Amino acid sequence: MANEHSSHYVAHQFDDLEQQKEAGTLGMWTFLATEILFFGGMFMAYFVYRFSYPDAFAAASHYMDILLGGINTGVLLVSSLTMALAVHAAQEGKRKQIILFLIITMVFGVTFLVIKGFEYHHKYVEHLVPGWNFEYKGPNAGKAEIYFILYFVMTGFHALHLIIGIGVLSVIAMMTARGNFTKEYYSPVEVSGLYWHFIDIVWIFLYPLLYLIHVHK
Amino acid sequence: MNGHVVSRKVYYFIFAALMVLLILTISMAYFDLGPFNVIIALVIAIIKATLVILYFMHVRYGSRVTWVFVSAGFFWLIIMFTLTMSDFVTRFSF
Amino acid sequence: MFNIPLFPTEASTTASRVDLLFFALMGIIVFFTALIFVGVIFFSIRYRQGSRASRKGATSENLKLELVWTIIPLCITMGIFAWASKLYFDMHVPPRDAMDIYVVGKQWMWYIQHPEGNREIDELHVPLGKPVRLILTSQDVIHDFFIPAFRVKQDVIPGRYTTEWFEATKVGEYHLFCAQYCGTGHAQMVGKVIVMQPWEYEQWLSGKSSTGATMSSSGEQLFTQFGCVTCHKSDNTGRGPSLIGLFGQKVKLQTGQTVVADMDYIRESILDPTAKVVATYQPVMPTFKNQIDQAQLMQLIEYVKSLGKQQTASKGK
Amino acid sequence: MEASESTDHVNYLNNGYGVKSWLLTTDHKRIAILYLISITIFFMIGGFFALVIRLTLLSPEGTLVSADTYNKMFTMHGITMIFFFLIPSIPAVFGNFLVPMMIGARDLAFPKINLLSWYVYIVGGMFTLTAMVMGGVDTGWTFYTPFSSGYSHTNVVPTVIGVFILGFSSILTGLNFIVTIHKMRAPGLTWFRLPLFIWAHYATSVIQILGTPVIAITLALVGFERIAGVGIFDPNIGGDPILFQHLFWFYSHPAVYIMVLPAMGVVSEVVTCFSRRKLFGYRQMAFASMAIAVFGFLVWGHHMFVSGQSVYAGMAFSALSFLVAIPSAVKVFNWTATLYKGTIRFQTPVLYAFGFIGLFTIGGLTGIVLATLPVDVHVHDTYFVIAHFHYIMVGGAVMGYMAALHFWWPKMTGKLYSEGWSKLAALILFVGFNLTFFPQFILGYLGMPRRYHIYPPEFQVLNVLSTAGASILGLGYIIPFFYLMWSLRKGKTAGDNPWNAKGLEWLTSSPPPTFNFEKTPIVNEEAYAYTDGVFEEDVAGG
Ligand code: HEA
Ligand code: HEA
Ligand code: HEC
Ligand code: CUA
Ligand SMILES: [Cu+2]
Repeated sequence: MANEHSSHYVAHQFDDLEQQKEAGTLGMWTFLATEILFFGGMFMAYFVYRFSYPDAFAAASHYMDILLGGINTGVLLVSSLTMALAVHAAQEGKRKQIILFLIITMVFGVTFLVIKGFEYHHKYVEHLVPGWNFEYKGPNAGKAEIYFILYFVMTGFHALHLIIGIGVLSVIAMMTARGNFTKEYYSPVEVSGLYWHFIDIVWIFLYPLLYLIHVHK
Repeated sequence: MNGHVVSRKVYYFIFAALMVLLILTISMAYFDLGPFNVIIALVIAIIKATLVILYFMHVRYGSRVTWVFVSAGFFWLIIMFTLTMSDFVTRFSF
Repeated sequence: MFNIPLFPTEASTTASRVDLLFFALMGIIVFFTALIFVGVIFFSIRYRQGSRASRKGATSENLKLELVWTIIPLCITMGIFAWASKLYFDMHVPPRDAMDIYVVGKQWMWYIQHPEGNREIDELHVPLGKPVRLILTSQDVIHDFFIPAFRVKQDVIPGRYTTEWFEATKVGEYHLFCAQYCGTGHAQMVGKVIVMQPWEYEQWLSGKSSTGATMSSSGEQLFTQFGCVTCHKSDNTGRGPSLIGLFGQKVKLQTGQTVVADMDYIRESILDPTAKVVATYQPVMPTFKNQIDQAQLMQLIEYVKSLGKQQTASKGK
Repeated sequence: MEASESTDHVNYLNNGYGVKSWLLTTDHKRIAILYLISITIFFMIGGFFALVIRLTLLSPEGTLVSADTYNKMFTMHGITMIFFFLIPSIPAVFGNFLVPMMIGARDLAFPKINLLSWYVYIVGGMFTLTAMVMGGVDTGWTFYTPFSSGYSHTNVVPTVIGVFILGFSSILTGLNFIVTIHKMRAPGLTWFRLPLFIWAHYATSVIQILGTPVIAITLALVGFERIAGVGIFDPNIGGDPILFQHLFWFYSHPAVYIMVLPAMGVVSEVVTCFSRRKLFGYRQMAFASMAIAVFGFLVWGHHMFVSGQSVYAGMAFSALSFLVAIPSAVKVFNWTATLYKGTIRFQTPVLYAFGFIGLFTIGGLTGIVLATLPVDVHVHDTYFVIAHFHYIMVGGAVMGYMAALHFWWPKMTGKLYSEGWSKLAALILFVGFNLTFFPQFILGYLGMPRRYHIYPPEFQVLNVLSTAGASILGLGYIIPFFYLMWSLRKGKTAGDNPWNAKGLEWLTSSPPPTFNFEKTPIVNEEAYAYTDGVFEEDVAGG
């Protein structure tokens, strides 16, 4: 019977756990569609200016540290793996494993932010922060400035998402520790996993577009 | 019913593929392929993103609705890109 | 006293073409609006509650009908589209013999220069029956050069040149409006367009607003004043390329690409010289961004243009 | 007869009275009421600005307010009316109230997020109101760069922060609707049995989800540009102000369909109910809603025909704009056809619905004029555009909102309002509206630019007419306020289904109980299955 809730996890508006779980997952996918378009606006600007000023963008991107960026890409990919493993553990109802993998994931997330912090610091030292201390030596200073604005805005919003992601995961880890999840009910773990993977995907695009422009030159 | 349980091996395999692609995209950037540099970089990025979406995010085992929602986001992105670029690539002066 | 205008004057060759299209559209609007209004009113009276009109045979599905009222509007609009596109295109391609007049918009006035050297503010004198191309740019925000009687309008953008052309067909004074919101004085950024007989126009050119120096000669003066001549020597011995014959030609760049030396290119070369560096030259030209204002820039361009006309074929890039 | 406060059943209204029981509620119906109150306040603020605008335009010298004040007036009028009134109007009030009920659910999928979105709305509203109180903004609701980012001396930053925040309220509402409609329909309620109101809200939500984030990031970039002093739209360093316009209109054109689609949904409900007829072409109507939502994203460049965008892009956008008109045409024709052989009762909601159909047609067809490239070159940024969109937004969407308010008021409050007064108000609104905005079409073609507080004297007569109309219009909006308030205290008890309408929301009591239905309804018929003697075949057949 619809109104009889099959367990205390089911919120009043749902008929059963399955409906609740499906609603949660679909809600997250809907939200991610929104996020795609949010970052999409910045990518749009990026493509327009890269199309208009290819040389300035190539020259400016040579100030990027390919190695650090590459390491960071690896770091995020690993964190995605461990996130997937955390969900896997949740499916099997292994509470300790969930917490372990969540913590590893967060550690990698923090690692990413630390490395990013070093990169930002470098840019600051090299006087490449637009609106703060921007002094660009090469030709096309204005257009390079656009590149750096985009760089900071895009990676900045990405980092902000990562910070939120770490916050969400720590709440999930706490809930896991409190025993809120079981083999049957773990949809918050899964849903926050989706969010985490999305952050990873954004970086998968940011890395080649911002760091790897005509490296050969 | 629970979500589809994927064997851990699949995750490790996908992860390995992602790392290979990462190395590939970095090394390709050192060759001068003219306009193909961007195209290759984007294609590799799209492959990587697709792997993450299909396997890590379980879309491969998801319902049709999930597929539609995932595609919708990217489809709208393409609308934005193509129509905006249609302005910037055809700005000739008469 | 109550003389209410209902329709604007037609004072350019474009105006009548635009109006014709507008009337066609009005016909469509009136037809469909009448159709819907009559339909709604007639049905709701005839089939009001309690009326004895027969309701036999009512259906709520009729695919044929749906197709009809999908396809008919589609055909109508596509017809309009074809007609409109042709006209829009013509409105953007000035005739070859059009004379150029330069316009700078700034908060909140229009600064206008004629190639003959006459300058005016918030007024534009043009001859009757001669195509005129306006070259527009802005010193600050986006403005818009709107002459209702000519049915022309074009945004005036900082950092770029846009153009707008018309051929006046009626002597008189017409409104000039800034149609893009640009701040406090937006509504005061208005003026007059004065259409004169060609001989009157000639007279006006040599009249009191004349400065004696044409735009290109002012440009030449600036060319010396800013030291351009030290590098751009006519015999190609300076550090920079000779500018003779440059305008309208293809230029080969260091990167291997070629670009056409149009106004936007000259402008960029002066304000941001390192953006497009000419092949075989060093990027040593300094930027003149903070020294030259928009009006002077136009004079320089007019000068470079005049060099282009001097001996177009002599330069083999 | 004094109708006493009916206490015979526990409903969402009398289920707790304290302030807390309202401000912490997760009941979609109470949240709808919270929205109703908030958007009414914003409508009054926006209407106040409109009155100042119209009074200033009485004389060509515009002596009432200074240039700067006038610029702030139309900017804040546009911002409040669009972002804080019309976009949330039907979805956040009636969508919130009705979507769960129409599909037989107990609540939306995420009730807490629903409450959160109201708070987000309020926080966004507070930022914008603060900006207004501190001295206002003068960029126009379109925030065009580089004026907004570098030249305006007003409170642009708090305003864009306000609109940025507000965007998330809109996104969350859309998200909630989408998930709810997908996952929480009652047994038997298949997609093609859904009322068109639901289809309309689904289509609207798609736009909110996919469009709103773009304006959020765009306005964030403008905010950064102002704070940091440099930005990617800055022409001084090679930035392109036209890119801003692309990003802005990528959202803001589809946003006009956020405003009109829900109103179309309302009209479908009302027209069927008061003509006792199944909707003509149900499937085409449903597809048309979705088509508008998708094609609506392909046409934004029609706001930029004279902006310096490429000529070819202009042509593409023009062709696509004509295409998007086709599904709207299908809708108008189907409503009209629904009346054919119906049994029409003239009650207030249907009067507003007819008003919608007529005025939307005029507004939409003048949209066709604007989509016609060379004509738009002439009328762009003149009063012709102002008239076009007020015809659709005030004549169309606000009429739709009024129709909804009068149709579901008995359901929401359990009370009936005065038919006489409400018909009078509808008539006054219709007359006042046309008097206000019709002269503006003429003004526009004559060439009077918008956003002008002074104008050449020959335009005065038409402007005076318009202002006269606006005062009648203002009166028309004040009357409903009074009789609706009156109905709360003294109105007759409505009964569960005063209009004898179909639809699940009419099956439950008025006002509905907290979880909407005693028992989850089971649906076994199509939408709008009105059978009272209209369909001779139906009666004969069964
Ligand atoms: C709810 C709001 C709303 C809606 C629904 C629309 C709907 C449409 N709008 Fe409008 N529009 C605005 C709100 C809206 N608009 C606003 C706010 C602005 C100004 C913004 C600013 O600058 O501040 C604007 C500006 C605007 C412009 C830019 C003008 C300019 O600045 O120069 C254009 C140009 O193409 C346009 C076109 C259209 C079209 C083609 C439709 C179509 O969707 C209309 C479709 C409807 C019909 C066509 C009517 C019904 C059909 C029939 C009865 C059948 C017969 C039909 C045919 C033969 C085609 N609109
Ligand atoms: C939903 C959208 C919406 C709505 C409902 C309205 C409603 C009205 N609008 Fe507006 N309008 C816009 C959206 C809207 N407008 C937009 C987007 C712009 C463009 C802005 C820009 O250029 O940036 C615009 C611009 C605009 C202009 C052009 C200004 C200019 O360009 O210079 C004019 C001029 O007549 C105008 C008039 C009106 C009038 C008379 C109403 C009337 O319908 C209003 C009637 C309502 C009332 C009169 C309120 C009733 C209530 C009271 C009277 C109570 C007041 C009480 C207290 C304060 C306690 N509007
Ligand atoms: C220090 C020397 C120097 C001065 C002073 C200088 N230029 Fe140049 N200019 C160059 C060089 C070198 C180039 C070619 C390399 C490049 O494109 O930057 C050039 C290129 C140009 C071009 C593009 C020419 C082509 O063939 O495509 C134009 C136009 C131009 N200059 C105009 C001017 C004007 C106008 C001034 C004065 C306001 C000026 N220059 C002052 C050195 C100079
Ligand atoms: Cu200049 Cu408006
Ligand atoms: Cu539009």
